[in-house]
Amino acid sequence: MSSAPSVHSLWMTAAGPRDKIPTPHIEYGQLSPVLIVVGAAVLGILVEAFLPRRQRYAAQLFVSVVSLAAAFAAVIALAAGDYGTSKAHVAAMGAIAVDGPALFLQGTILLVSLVAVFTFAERRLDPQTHGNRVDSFAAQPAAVPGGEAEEAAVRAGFTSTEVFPLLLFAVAGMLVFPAANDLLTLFVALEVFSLPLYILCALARRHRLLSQESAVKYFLLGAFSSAFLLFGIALLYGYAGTVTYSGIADVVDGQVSRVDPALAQTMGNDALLLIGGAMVLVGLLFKVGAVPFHMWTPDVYQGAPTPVTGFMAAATKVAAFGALLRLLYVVLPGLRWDWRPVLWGVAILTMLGGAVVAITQTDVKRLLAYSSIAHAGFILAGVIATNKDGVSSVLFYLAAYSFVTLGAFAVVTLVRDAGGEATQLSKWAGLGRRSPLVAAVFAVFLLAFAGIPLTSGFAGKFAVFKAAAEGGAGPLVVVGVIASAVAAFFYIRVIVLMFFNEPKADGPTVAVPSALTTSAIGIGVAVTLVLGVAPQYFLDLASQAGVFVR
Amino acid sequence: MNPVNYLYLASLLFTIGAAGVLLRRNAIVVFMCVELMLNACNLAFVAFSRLHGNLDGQIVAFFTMVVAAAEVVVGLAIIVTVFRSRHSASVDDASLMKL
Amino acid sequence: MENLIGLLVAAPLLGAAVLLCGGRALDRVGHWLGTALAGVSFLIGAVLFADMLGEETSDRALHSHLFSWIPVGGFRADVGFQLDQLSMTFVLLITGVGTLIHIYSIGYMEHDERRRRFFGYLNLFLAAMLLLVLADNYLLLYVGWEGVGLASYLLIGFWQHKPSAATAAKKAFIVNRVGDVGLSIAIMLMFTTFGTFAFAPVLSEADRAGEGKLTAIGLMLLLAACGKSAQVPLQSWLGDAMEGPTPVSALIHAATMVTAGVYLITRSGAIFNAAPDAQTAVVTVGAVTLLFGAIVGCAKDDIKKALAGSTMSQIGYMILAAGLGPIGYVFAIMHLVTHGFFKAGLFLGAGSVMHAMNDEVDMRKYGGLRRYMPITFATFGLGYLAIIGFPGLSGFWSKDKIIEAAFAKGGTEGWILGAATLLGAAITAYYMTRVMLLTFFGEKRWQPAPDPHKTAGIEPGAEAHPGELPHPHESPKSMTIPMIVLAFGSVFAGGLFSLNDAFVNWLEPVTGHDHGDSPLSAATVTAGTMVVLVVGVALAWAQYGRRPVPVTAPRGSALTRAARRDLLQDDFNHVVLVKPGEYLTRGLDRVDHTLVDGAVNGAAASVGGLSGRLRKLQNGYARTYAVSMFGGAAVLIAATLLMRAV
Amino acid sequence: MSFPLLTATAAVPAIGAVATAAVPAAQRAAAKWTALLFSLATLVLSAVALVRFDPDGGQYQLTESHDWIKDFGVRYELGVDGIGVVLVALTALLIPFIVLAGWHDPDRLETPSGGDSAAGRRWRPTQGFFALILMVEAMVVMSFQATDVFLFYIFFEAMLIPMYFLIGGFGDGAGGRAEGAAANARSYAAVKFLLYNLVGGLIMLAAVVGLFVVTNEDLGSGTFSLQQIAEARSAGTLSIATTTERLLFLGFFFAFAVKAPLWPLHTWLPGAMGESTAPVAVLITAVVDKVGTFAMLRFCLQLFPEASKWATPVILVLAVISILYGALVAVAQKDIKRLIAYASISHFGFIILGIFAMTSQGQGGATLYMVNHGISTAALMLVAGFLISRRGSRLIADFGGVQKVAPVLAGTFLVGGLATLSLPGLAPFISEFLVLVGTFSRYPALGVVATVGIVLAALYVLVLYQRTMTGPVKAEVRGMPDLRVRELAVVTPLIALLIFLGIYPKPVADIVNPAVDHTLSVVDKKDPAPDHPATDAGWFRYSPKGDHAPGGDK
Repeated sequence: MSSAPSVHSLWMTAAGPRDKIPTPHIEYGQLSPVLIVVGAAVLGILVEAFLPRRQRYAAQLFVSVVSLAAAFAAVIALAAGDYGTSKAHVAAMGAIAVDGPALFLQGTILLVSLVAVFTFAERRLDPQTHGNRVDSFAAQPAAVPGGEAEEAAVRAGFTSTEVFPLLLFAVAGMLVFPAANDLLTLFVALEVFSLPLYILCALARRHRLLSQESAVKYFLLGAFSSAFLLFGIALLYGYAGTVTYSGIADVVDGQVSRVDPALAQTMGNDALLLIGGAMVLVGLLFKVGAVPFHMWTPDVYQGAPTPVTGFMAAATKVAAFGALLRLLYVVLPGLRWDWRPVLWGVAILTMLGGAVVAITQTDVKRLLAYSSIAHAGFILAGVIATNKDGVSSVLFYLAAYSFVTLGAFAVVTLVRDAGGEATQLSKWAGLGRRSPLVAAVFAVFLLAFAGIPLTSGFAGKFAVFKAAAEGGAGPLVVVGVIASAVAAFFYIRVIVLMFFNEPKADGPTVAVPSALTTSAIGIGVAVTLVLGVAPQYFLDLASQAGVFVR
Repeated sequence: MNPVNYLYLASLLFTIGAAGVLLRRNAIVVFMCVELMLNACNLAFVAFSRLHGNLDGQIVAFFTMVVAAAEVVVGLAIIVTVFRSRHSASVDDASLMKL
Repeated sequence: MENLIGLLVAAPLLGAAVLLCGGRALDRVGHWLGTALAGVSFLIGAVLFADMLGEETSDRALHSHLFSWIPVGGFRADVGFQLDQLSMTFVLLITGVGTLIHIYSIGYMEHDERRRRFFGYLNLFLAAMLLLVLADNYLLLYVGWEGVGLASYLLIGFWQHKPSAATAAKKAFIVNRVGDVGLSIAIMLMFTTFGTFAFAPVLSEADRAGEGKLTAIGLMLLLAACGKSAQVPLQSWLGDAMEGPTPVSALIHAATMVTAGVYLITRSGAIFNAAPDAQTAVVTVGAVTLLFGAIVGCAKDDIKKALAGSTMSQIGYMILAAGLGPIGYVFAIMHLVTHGFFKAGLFLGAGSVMHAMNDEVDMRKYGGLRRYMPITFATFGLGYLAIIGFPGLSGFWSKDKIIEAAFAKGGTEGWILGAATLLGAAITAYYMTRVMLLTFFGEKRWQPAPDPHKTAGIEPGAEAHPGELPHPHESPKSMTIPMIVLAFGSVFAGGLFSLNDAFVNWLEPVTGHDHGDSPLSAATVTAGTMVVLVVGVALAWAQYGRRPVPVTAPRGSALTRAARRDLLQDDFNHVVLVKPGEYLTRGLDRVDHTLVDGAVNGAAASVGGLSGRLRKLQNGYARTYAVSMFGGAAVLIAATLLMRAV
Repeated sequence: MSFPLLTATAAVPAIGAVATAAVPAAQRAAAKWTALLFSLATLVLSAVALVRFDPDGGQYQLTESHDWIKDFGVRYELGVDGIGVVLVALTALLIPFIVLAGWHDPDRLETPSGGDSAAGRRWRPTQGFFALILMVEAMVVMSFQATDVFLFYIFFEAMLIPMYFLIGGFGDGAGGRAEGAAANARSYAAVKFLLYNLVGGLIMLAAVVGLFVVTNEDLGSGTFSLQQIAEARSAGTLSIATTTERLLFLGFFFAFAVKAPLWPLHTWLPGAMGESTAPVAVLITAVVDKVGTFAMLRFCLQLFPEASKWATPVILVLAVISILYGALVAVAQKDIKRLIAYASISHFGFIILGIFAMTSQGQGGATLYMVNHGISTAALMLVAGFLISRRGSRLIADFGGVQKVAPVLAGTFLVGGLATLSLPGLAPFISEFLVLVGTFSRYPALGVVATVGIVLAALYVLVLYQRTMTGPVKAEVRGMPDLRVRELAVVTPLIALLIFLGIYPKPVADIVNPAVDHTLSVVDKKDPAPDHPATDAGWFRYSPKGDHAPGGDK
């Protein structure tokens, strides 16, 4: 990439005579994963528009599954074509990077979303209403909860199949997010996957007030954070005169002098750069749910429909950490000595904060929310390593963690009582007696969260700690193990509750799911154990994918 | 005049917006404050664009507007639903989930 | 010949194994089997003895190495036996008296349904005791040492349903354990000093080690001896040990086990010879104990306890003698043997009396029994004469020698020790006469048998008729014969040994002997002994022979009362050890719950509390969340700028 | 490559666990027999290993080595030295007895046929119980065989989970409390066990990571293989900075000290042993805890010799405290199992003392101690279990006069007790005495203090025996049946073994010694030489006084 100030991507052509405008050149093949998903999303909209209600569900399910699978295939193909390694480069005139991390994370996101689709489509758990199978989404989200309109919708057997296109849009955004190679693309991608998520949060069939509340909170705070992100972008732009990662990086490294001396002598120093970088960090840390930008997490996780929560918890983290990695490793490596100490603090706060507060939670979903915060802390430890191992270990951890999370939330959807999902921990007492299998599966996920050996959680934790230690963050590792010890306590508590406490008389029942959820959970368990026992292959994959293109 | 002043203005607007988010209860108003923050960013972009003498900033500003519009669509939809079910647009009323 | 040594131990061990593991099927023949095996090992002993007499004095010792036991680094312990004159003496004593007491027990335990196990234990004891005296190194000796402790534990507590018996057994074992600590430390010291703890190398090179080391070893060995031989300060268990069946008291707590300490010191002579301070300690312990035991013996009305006191005192004599070094070793052993005879005899007699008197043990409720049980009276009487050292009888020869040796120690030390031994002799004469008078002379003071539930099963042999006066009767042959045999021993053994110093010459190659320089001629000492003897007897006669004896003991002087309570030894232990111990254990238990455990739980609780407080921040208001974000952002920015500034 | 014997030894019980768990709910007996069979098969395999092991051969034998996780420098490396092979044998030996002794333990949890069928079908405590035991066996065996630190760590941690379920899931209803309260106490004990060990393990994890970093710096590629590290050390290519080494050592040692357990990290043990059923208690103290002491020998000393020596004084003092403290607190216990637990704490004190005395007697003794303590505690605890199951109570006060009604039970209990107080002639005496000698020869004062422990041991054992077995027969005890055939089958072999190893421990000692010598050479410590080495002068003959003055060496 040339480092001239007025360069770049498809949409940012320099002002000047018409003939200078270069014809944008886009490598459709290399963008195919994104394009497929977007296309499918649009198709989904059309389906909603034109197909009769009865057929939509099947059609949407088909479209989503096929498109996601296809996109995944495309990613594989790219990876096989060495786009992850030797042929890695920046596509779409500098907008999107096609390199190892991008492909690895896109692959992960696609698989996760594929599994998530299964949970979205599950229709066996809720008792049939008026002879219609129903899923976990409101019949008519616009209708007032408990109003006639809703009654009617339910009676008519409406279902909001719109969730599938929404999911696909979100996925599209997530695919771009970690691959974005300039700040604008980053911002757009962020919004593209955030907005559908806001809506999805509001669509729960049961506990609709909670659901809507979570949506509002998520939306407002999300918008707030993206404002920070955007302002940061503005400052960075002001500092470097460009929004492309490479361009900024060059300026940071001092290869290119800053454009405007006037600005220079006013600002005097790197204030713009530092403040800008910090604010962009804020935006991303919000998405990964790091303390103190985490407070939305528990409420949103609790209120959102559980399948959505699972999807968010898994996929959003992957995408956000991908973006964070790229930003720190590509744009700001020159600034390492400024942001590392700050992130140290954030990581420590996040690990301890998440673990400690989780101890006193009484709701499964909130518990998992806090555990996800703690895990964000562990991953940050890997990010801070700022070495090749750091990247690969984070990639591996993300892959491992996302499947465990998805599986765990899928199990949560199974445990139900009259009011829908029974998420109060107290109700889980004696689950191990009622249905040992489900309890055992959940126990496996919890143990993986706790990082017990022979589960993916352990391999991941070891990987990031190892990287951190190599990166000279030994103390962080110590804090990490302490936090894990604290965290272990509440995972154990749940296990105790399930196995050693007497079942309550009015305890919840475990719904028998259809093949969809079953397979989702099955995949979760499988990945957990495989990555735990034989992680080598995936570690290799991650370490091959560990290099960012610039 | 010193272009930096635009920057100061932008930051001022941004801060005002942020303060609004923190202080106002009405969801709509909060949301408007967010929009204000976004626009502060726009101002910054444009100012910088002028300084640097390239158009990137301005183009970003356009994108921002689009995104903001999209946010309005989604945001209003959500807020309105909540309003209908609760008959209140106060953010503080939506606090069933805590601890 | 060497191989026979192994058999010596193996025979009773086999008996023990068979009797203890074999089921009720063996109940009929168990006792015969046990007795037979004891006899076998006695025969083997005899054969070996004959063989040994055939050898030259210089190389009479036999040695048989069985197998390497514990080889770890420089630490090599073997299982090997050595049979020299010293061991041989013990072998004959143990197997001989042991066999007799087996026979006695056949009759004595006739009515006990657990007789088979009783004989099993007896055999176990024989095996352990033989191992103790035959071992060729200290560690193997230690095995026998604790083995006899175990046997004594089992036998004292044989009537376990009686809490007192169980407690006595436990007490005996634990007090012995204290002694064992001494033995183990002594062995460790030997290992660190000599790199080995086999008799031969250690003893032959003992004096090459520094005197300090040797003194330490000596003192530790002494501690061990005190435990096993009930010497002050570890004497307290012996009295209670009388809870056991009488044959046990006779065999273990009079004739053999309690003398193990003497064996240990004599065997380790080379060490003590080179450690004068240790020797001083030994003689002191001996002197104190011989008086202590004697005094206790005077005050007891329980016939067995009185005899126990006497045992303690007599062993005091032996220890004292052993402490004198080469002057005394031989006589210590000699007295040990003779004492074995007459004390065993006395106990068996006591047992026979109790057998006749519905297990009444209080001598004040005996009286005038000589007419009813002549044999018992005769044998007991001979034993009595022997122990007080009536001229010509065993006790006379051995004790007299010890007193001489004590004087021969020379210097003030010699005078003090001599005086102590003489005094002891006087008291011995007194209390033994007392026992004699109370039991066999005077008028009948028999009381109706106490109602059974008190004595329930104390001696199942006794068919007690509540409310009836006892009908004393002579005991069955199986019991009288051993008593007679032992009586012979008590009468003639001493004389035999002293015949042209037979015993001295016999042991000298092992223990060495030297005459020391007595300030007094042998004649003088003997005369003195006679005098104190007469005084003692006369006193006792004046007190118990002339006037009738009250059935209930008079309050008595402070000393008497103290002596009845074993000179307050138990009270002392209770105050100094038991109570504080209880407080300590209970306290530690509480500490374990509150402090050690509490610390951990406290930490956990505090984390929980913190969690609870942090949790409150999550108050559900979106604006609060926004604040935290905003604040966080501010801090983040500030920090970044700060990083650059510094 | 030859038949992977060690892998098989670990795999068989693992497979057995799966098989047992797979047995349908109806056939409980089948599950029990399956478990027993597999445990016996393991025993056979371990016996083969014991035979194939050549004491004079290389340090690690029957080795297997494969790549596992290259990125972590982790290899699947198995191998046993004398210590490892013996402990594997011990484990394999004890498990069948544990299974046999626990034959009826899970029955009380079986839902009565009246219970709702669906739950009844899925809830299979019997299968679970025995499957978990086998799982633990597999993991313990693995951790004894692993010569790769990481591999060891994995199983060291993983074994907590099945143990945790065993403790929390299956108690004897003998606490004298309502079932609810009992359940709470159980899960409290289980959680405590898990958290203590998990925290220890996590701290160790930090150290493991550290080890990787260190090796990675010096060797280019991080490794956990003991051999490689040892070679690198000797070649001088690997040199760990003193502070680093000490920190790493502490990280490792902490985990092992929790597992062992060493005062003051012991408080999880009494709860765990008290609340769990007797066989599980045996599993904890006789098998699982041995991994801790074993790991001190293999990892702490061999990876961090310098740091080990640096820490020795403190550890020795703690060990001695454990000895006395455990014994004293044991005396005050009212609950049979808790008493035995505290006794075990005292014994572990001896083991650790022996290990860190760094003499061949000390370490050899410590290793023998691990074996003997395993057997003796098993004997004592299992008999205690039989006793408790008869009376339905663990409280000492509820017994009395048992000896009269159940003499065999009492007899075996006494033998177990005597072994516990290490009576000469029984196996534990040898190990205990070796440990004491080993300690004494280097630290006389500590040796003496520790020796006091043998008195206390006598105290708590005999007090226990007296209160339960002797005295007048309690009403509730009347009609208590004596040991049954199954129970005799459990106890007799153990007692026989105790006696045999007490009389002829040489075979074991010969296997262990070379390994111990190697460890000592790693920490380069030599046994202190005697002051006046005495040559065996054939026969002692008294030579009259005066030939040589006392203390002739002066």
